[in-house]
Amino acid sequence: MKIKPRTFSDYASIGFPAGMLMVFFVIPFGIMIAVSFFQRVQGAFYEPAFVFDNYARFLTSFFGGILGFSIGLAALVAVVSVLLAFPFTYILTRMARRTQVVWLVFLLSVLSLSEVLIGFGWSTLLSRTAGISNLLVAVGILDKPMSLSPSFGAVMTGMVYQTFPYTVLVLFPALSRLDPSLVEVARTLGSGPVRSFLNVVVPALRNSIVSTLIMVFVFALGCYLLPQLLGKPSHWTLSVLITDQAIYQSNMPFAAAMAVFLVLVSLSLVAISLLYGKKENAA
Amino acid sequence: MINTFILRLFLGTIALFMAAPLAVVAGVSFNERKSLSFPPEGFSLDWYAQIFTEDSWRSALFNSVGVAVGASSLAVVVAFPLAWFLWRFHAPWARIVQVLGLAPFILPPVITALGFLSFWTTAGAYGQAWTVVISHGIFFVTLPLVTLTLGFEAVDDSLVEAAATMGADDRTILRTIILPLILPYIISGMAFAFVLSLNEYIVAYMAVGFTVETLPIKIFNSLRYGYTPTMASVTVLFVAIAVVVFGLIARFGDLPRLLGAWRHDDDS
Amino acid sequence: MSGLVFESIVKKFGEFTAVHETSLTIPQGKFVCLLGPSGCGKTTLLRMIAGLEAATAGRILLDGDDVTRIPTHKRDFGMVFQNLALFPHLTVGENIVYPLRIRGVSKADCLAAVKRLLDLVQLPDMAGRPVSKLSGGQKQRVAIARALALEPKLFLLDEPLSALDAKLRESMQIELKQLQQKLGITTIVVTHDQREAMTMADLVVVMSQGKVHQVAPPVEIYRKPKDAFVADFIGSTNLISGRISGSGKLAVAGGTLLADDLPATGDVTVSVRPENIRVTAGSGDNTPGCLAGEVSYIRDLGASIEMYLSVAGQQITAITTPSDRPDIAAGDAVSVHFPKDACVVLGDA
Amino acid sequence: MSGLVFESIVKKFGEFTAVHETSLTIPQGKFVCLLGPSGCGKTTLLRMIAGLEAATAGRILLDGDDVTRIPTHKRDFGMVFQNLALFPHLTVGENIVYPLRIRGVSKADCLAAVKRLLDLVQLPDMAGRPVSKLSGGQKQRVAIARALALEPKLFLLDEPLSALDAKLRESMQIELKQLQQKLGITTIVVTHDQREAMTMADLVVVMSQGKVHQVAPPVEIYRKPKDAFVADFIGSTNLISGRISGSGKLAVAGGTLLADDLPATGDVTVSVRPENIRVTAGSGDNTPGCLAGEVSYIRDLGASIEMYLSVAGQQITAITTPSDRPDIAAGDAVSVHFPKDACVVLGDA
Amino acid sequence: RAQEKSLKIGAYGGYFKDSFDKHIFPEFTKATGISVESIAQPTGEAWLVQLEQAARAGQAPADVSMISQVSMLRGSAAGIWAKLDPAKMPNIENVMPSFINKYDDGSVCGVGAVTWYITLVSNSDVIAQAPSSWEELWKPDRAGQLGLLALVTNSFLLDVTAKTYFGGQEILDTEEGIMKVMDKLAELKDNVQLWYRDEAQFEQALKSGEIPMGQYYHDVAGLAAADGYPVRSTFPKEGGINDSGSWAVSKASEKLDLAHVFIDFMSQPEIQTLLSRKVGTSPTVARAKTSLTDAEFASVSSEIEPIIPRYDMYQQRADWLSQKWTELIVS
Ligand SMILES: Nc1ncnc2c1ncn2[C@@H]1O[C@H](COP(=O)(O)OP(=O)(O)OP(=O)(O)O)[C@@H](O)[C@H]1O
Ligand SMILES: Nc1ncnc2c1ncn2[C@@H]1O[C@H](COP(=O)(O)OP(=O)(O)OP(=O)(O)O)[C@@H](O)[C@H]1O
Ligand SMILES: [Mg+2]
Ligand SMILES: [Mg+2]
Repeated sequence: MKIKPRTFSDYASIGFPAGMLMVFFVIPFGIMIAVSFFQRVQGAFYEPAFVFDNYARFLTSFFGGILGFSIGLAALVAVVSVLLAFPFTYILTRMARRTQVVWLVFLLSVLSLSEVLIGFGWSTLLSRTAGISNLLVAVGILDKPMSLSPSFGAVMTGMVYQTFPYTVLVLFPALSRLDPSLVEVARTLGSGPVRSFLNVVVPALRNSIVSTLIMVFVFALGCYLLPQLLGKPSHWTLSVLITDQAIYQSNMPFAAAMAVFLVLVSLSLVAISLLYGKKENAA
Repeated sequence: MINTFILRLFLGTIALFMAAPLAVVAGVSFNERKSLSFPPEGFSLDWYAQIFTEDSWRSALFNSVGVAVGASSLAVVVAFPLAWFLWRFHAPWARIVQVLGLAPFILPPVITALGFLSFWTTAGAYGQAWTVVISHGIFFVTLPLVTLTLGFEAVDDSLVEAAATMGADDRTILRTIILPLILPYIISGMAFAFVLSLNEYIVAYMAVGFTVETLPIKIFNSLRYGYTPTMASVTVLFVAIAVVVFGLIARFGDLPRLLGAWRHDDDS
Repeated sequence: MSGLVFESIVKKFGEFTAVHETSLTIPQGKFVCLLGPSGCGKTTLLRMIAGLEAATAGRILLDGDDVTRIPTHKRDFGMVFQNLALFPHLTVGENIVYPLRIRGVSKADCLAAVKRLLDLVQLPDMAGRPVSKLSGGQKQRVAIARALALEPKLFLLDEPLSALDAKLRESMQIELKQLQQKLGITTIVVTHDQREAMTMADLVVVMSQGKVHQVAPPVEIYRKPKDAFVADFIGSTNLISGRISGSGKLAVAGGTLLADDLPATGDVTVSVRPENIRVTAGSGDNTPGCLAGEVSYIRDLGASIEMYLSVAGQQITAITTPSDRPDIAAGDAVSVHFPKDACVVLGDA
Repeated sequence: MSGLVFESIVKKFGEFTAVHETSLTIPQGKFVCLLGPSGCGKTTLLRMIAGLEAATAGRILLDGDDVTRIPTHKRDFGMVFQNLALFPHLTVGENIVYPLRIRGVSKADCLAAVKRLLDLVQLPDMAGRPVSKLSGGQKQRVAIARALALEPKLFLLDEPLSALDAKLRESMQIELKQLQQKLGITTIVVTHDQREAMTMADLVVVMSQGKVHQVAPPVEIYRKPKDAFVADFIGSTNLISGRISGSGKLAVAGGTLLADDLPATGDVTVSVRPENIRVTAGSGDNTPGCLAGEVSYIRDLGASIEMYLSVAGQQITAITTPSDRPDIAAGDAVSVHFPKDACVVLGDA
Repeated sequence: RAQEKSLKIGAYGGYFKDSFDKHIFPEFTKATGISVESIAQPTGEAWLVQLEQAARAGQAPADVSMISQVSMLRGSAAGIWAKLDPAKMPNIENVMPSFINKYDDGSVCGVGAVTWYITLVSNSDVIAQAPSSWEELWKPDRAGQLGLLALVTNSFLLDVTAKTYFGGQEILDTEEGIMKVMDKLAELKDNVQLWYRDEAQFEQALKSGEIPMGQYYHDVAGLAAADGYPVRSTFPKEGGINDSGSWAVSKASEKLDLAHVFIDFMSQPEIQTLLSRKVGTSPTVARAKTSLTDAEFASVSSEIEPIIPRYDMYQQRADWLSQKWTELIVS
């Protein structure tokens, strides 16, 4: 029943959101892009100019390594989150409505836990003096308590913890709309529960899985607090360095250049996986 | 039948995993001394009292809630006409606006923050309390946009057409049919934006960090001079508020449905 | 000119023509069924009447006035949608007075209207119910009451009964018909169920692929289909090709048939309904109107018995009641009688 | 003991009993239709056979072996779901060999199986298509081919044709029946369409509200319904209450009827199909088996004519063909004849 | 109106600001009638970015701010500080000359507000013997036991290493020299368990003994010890790191006159004494001018000659240093 917009008032309804987004999103982001070409003034700030120095500085093996690490970390977080959340959400959607509601309220509430506190919570849980390793000692798995944070594992744990509820919430609609008879039919055809999960549910929802992976990936790429709170400097991501440059070094042009680069990289990864997904679909 | 033991183990592990940091934070909030020791030393509710008795925490709490209310309302106000337009009209170019609405969430938050910093200083409004409301409103517009788009899709076209045959024009239809039907989606989009705004740090910090101290900023500032259990108790309070808010939504609406499940019962 | 008139109406969706040029007159006060297979353009036609779809070309006149460009909400037509489209957030009563309420009718008048309309559809005391708590048939009636609240000039129904089960459906058909007779509103019902059309309509409009094939009262549609499509679509039929010999006789494979209204010469198709064909045991006399055949198989459906016959290489179906069943079995030779008034000569589709 | 046997099967969902204690034997190789109104437990019964639902009590035996506790995926039954449930991510061919592939059948054998099965369902050369590009009827056949890939011991279909339109449906019914006859697999089809059941089944199981009412071949179900529910549900019927007088006569309002198998005494209900009632003009002789009545109204449906009669205050419906139509109109006095073999005395429902 | 006699003053948010609000600003208002709107400013560097952005747009989020030395220099290079007139602030005579910041042309742009020390801290439960030298950080048995500041501009570890192993900070004059110092510094990397940015991140670990040693703020460590935690702060024999914050006025501020009054007020020895007592900072005026007792002085400072960071180096080589430093700790 869609019609072509005609009258002024038809257009007015999109005018407001479009205007808001232009003014308050496109312009600020445009400023950042402009700043990324400005001239850095050593020991001070920057001057308007049009130079590529900031991009040139970024193109070193050092930053390449960090970019690689950031992408790898974000990808790993996305994969682990989805690996955990997918079967979990599948089970969740098959539970009684009441149970679902309890879990959903719980997960939504975890969302309101601030990042600092997540970092603090996990650094405590992974610490030598008050952490989980003491429990492991108590049950005799470990000889003496050990410090598990900061470490790569701690960063992963914290980030997966943070992304897990989002992942569940993103997967939830697709999984709960999945036709249960697909699994039942697979069972009448001889697939056990695990097998039918793997070769029916997972492939049938491949597109949802890909888009969820992308979403978590993008989210994790922007994460700058947890790697600092739970990781060693070698686990810092590009977002941490961007924050550093912008805030501690007052080097906005360089920070902006790194950010533009990061956005480009994540957008192209997103585009590639979407293209790939499309192709698979068409085949 | 699925092996129920493995199933329970899996669910239990997830529950434990999700609850563990909450438990630490909650435990710490009961410390008797001003320290974030865990397990807690002694028991005291002072830190909860402090949220309300100490001016700076209380005002930070109110600031945060105020900003979150404003920002989530703004996000809805921006998202609603956009989602409505996309649903009502056939206009391919409007997709561009839709992508703009989805984009803020995709950028790294630092960049959004710096962009806003430059923007507000250039605009000469830097430091005004309302700028953070707009910044957050735009930053989180994606959430109501997504839920509202879902919601509009769920409105049966024939309801609108039926109303038209009975003499309702666009505006009347919007008021008497669409709004009541879409209300749950408005609420859930707003709730998401609200909760995220409540916890957002870097954008708020860059936009108005020095004039309006929101809770995350307050927590950060106190990070510099020693964790205080108040930040844990505030967090516990937040989580409790979230439980109540989402619990109410679940009680009066159909939460799974709002989150995207089809409604199986009650087919009309 | 009173009634609804289509003047060369065309509807295209992009390249695709959903309704080919159609002219049609529906007299005031009639009960009309739009009948046709799925996708033939019935809904599109109805939606154009309601103004929910803009005609690509042509005009629609109501009582002489051009209504083609009048927006839906100003037409004052009542419409019942296929899925009923009751407002889920309103109660039964609120649904019914929705059209009044948005026109600012006073509360008291609304209450009175609810009572009157609920009485009309025989659902008194239901005003306070949420619509989700109604049964299918009750919902149906609420939708009808709502569409009638404004005393519409035209009452449009899009497959209103398709969601109901057979028993309920039958009783609703009768109720709907009685209601229309009582109110005397021009009523147009879309259906793809020919039985439904036959039961309810004063006038049946048969469509296929965006074209109107025949407009006539139900019995005429059945007895005197205009072309092969109508003959085949309305009930089942046997289509037999023949040729008119010079002597005004109708020659078909295996013999000759008798029929009225024969054209002078040429190839024709004849439609004979299965229930009009009489079968007797034994190879017959081969007089005009009677052909020799063989039984292929017999299917006993309880209420009726279907006989599949092979007549001069052509498959012919005949139906009879259990009590009239001839004593035959598969393989038997039979005489197949085609009464003269049962043989309808068709035009081109 | 070859065949499928239900021993005192019960199924409860919480408090609600979906299937009451049921014992039933389905002989090997038969084509069985489960027939009943919506919500009567047909799907539940079928799902219990497939092991998708655990029985609350009782046993299910297949060829003498207890299969009650065997998980679905070890039963080797083929099942076609109401919504077909084709795997959207697989092509037609991949869908069909899914059960073989997960059993590690070699690629070459799979290819051969695809070819054989697609030939069987008359869809050659479709193996490479994505299932989203199939029409409704084609999807149907793919689902059937997939369920048959394993050469199942039992072939279960849950309303397989309900999504198809009338014409396609009719032809699929015939194909399904022929397929089953060719393969000789015990087949159980759920349906709520009695016409479908009558057309396809060797044996019809009529259910309502979780109980089995009658198990019999279709014609017997129609001619000799066991109780009022079956009589009314299968086709339409006239239910007449009567009382057996001492002399073995059946007294009803307005006269006496004749019937076989009369019990000694007591109140009974008699079912008479409308098409078995003969109506003649003029008030009759009032002999046993003939009652005096009056025409309420007459409905001409084209293929048949329905006569609504009032006989001693009771509404009676009779149907006849146009050729046998008596010369009567509403208000006329008529004689209504009830042939002896058309009067079926019913048991308690 | 009162508004005309009010001043927006930035102080580090949290404990610092709380103490100022409670003990210092009321004194100022009482003495001058100028009301204070105190502003919680974030870390010096982040605040600098905001001040700079605001100044570009002609705004002043705060009239007077407390700015760390590296940021002071950066701000002067960008010229965002208002020039101050010493004649209007007679009391700044009291402030030691090293705490007066000047533009290249000699005009004053910042006046020392407070100073503080970064020292060697340890958990006395875990480490029985108090360490006495920065060399302790390099000892192999300290593996995984250290918490150090993560930014080159606030840890000042280059200065510490130069003083401890290269006989003084002169080696930091050249890039080759700095690289040598960094190589030395790289040797202690294995000992570091935590590179922290936010003090509290380390404080908690120090108190619990999770990370028993590191560099930390002398005053805050003292507060923790006073609270009964097993924490001690030691001035190493090479000296504690002495860093300071200066009052500076944003060029965009329209209240330069009031700012002069404020800075003048804060430069009084009595106020500096008050700061030491109530806020825990070390005075920017000579000890002799204050009325601090020995014990009071010891709790905020030390007689051992401090390490004064090479601020000039941090400013002139800012980007190069931050790059090398990041490479040092990240790799
Ligand atoms: N909005 C549309 N855009 C393009 N094609 C359309 C649109 N609406 C209908 N059509 C096409 O027009 C034709 C007629 O559609 P219509 O809905 O009128 O059929 P119908 O006779 O009501 O069929 P049914 O009995 O299935 O409801 C169909 O082929 C349909 O695909
Ligand atoms: N999982 C379930 N939980 C509770 N009740 C159920 C469940 N499944 C079915 N029922 C109930 O059991 C009864 C029988 O359901 P079933 O699906 O077997 O009916 P059916 O005969 O297949 O009907 P239809 O023709 O509508 O498909 C219904 O009243 C239904 O509401
Ligand atoms: Mg239609
Ligand atoms: Mg069913």
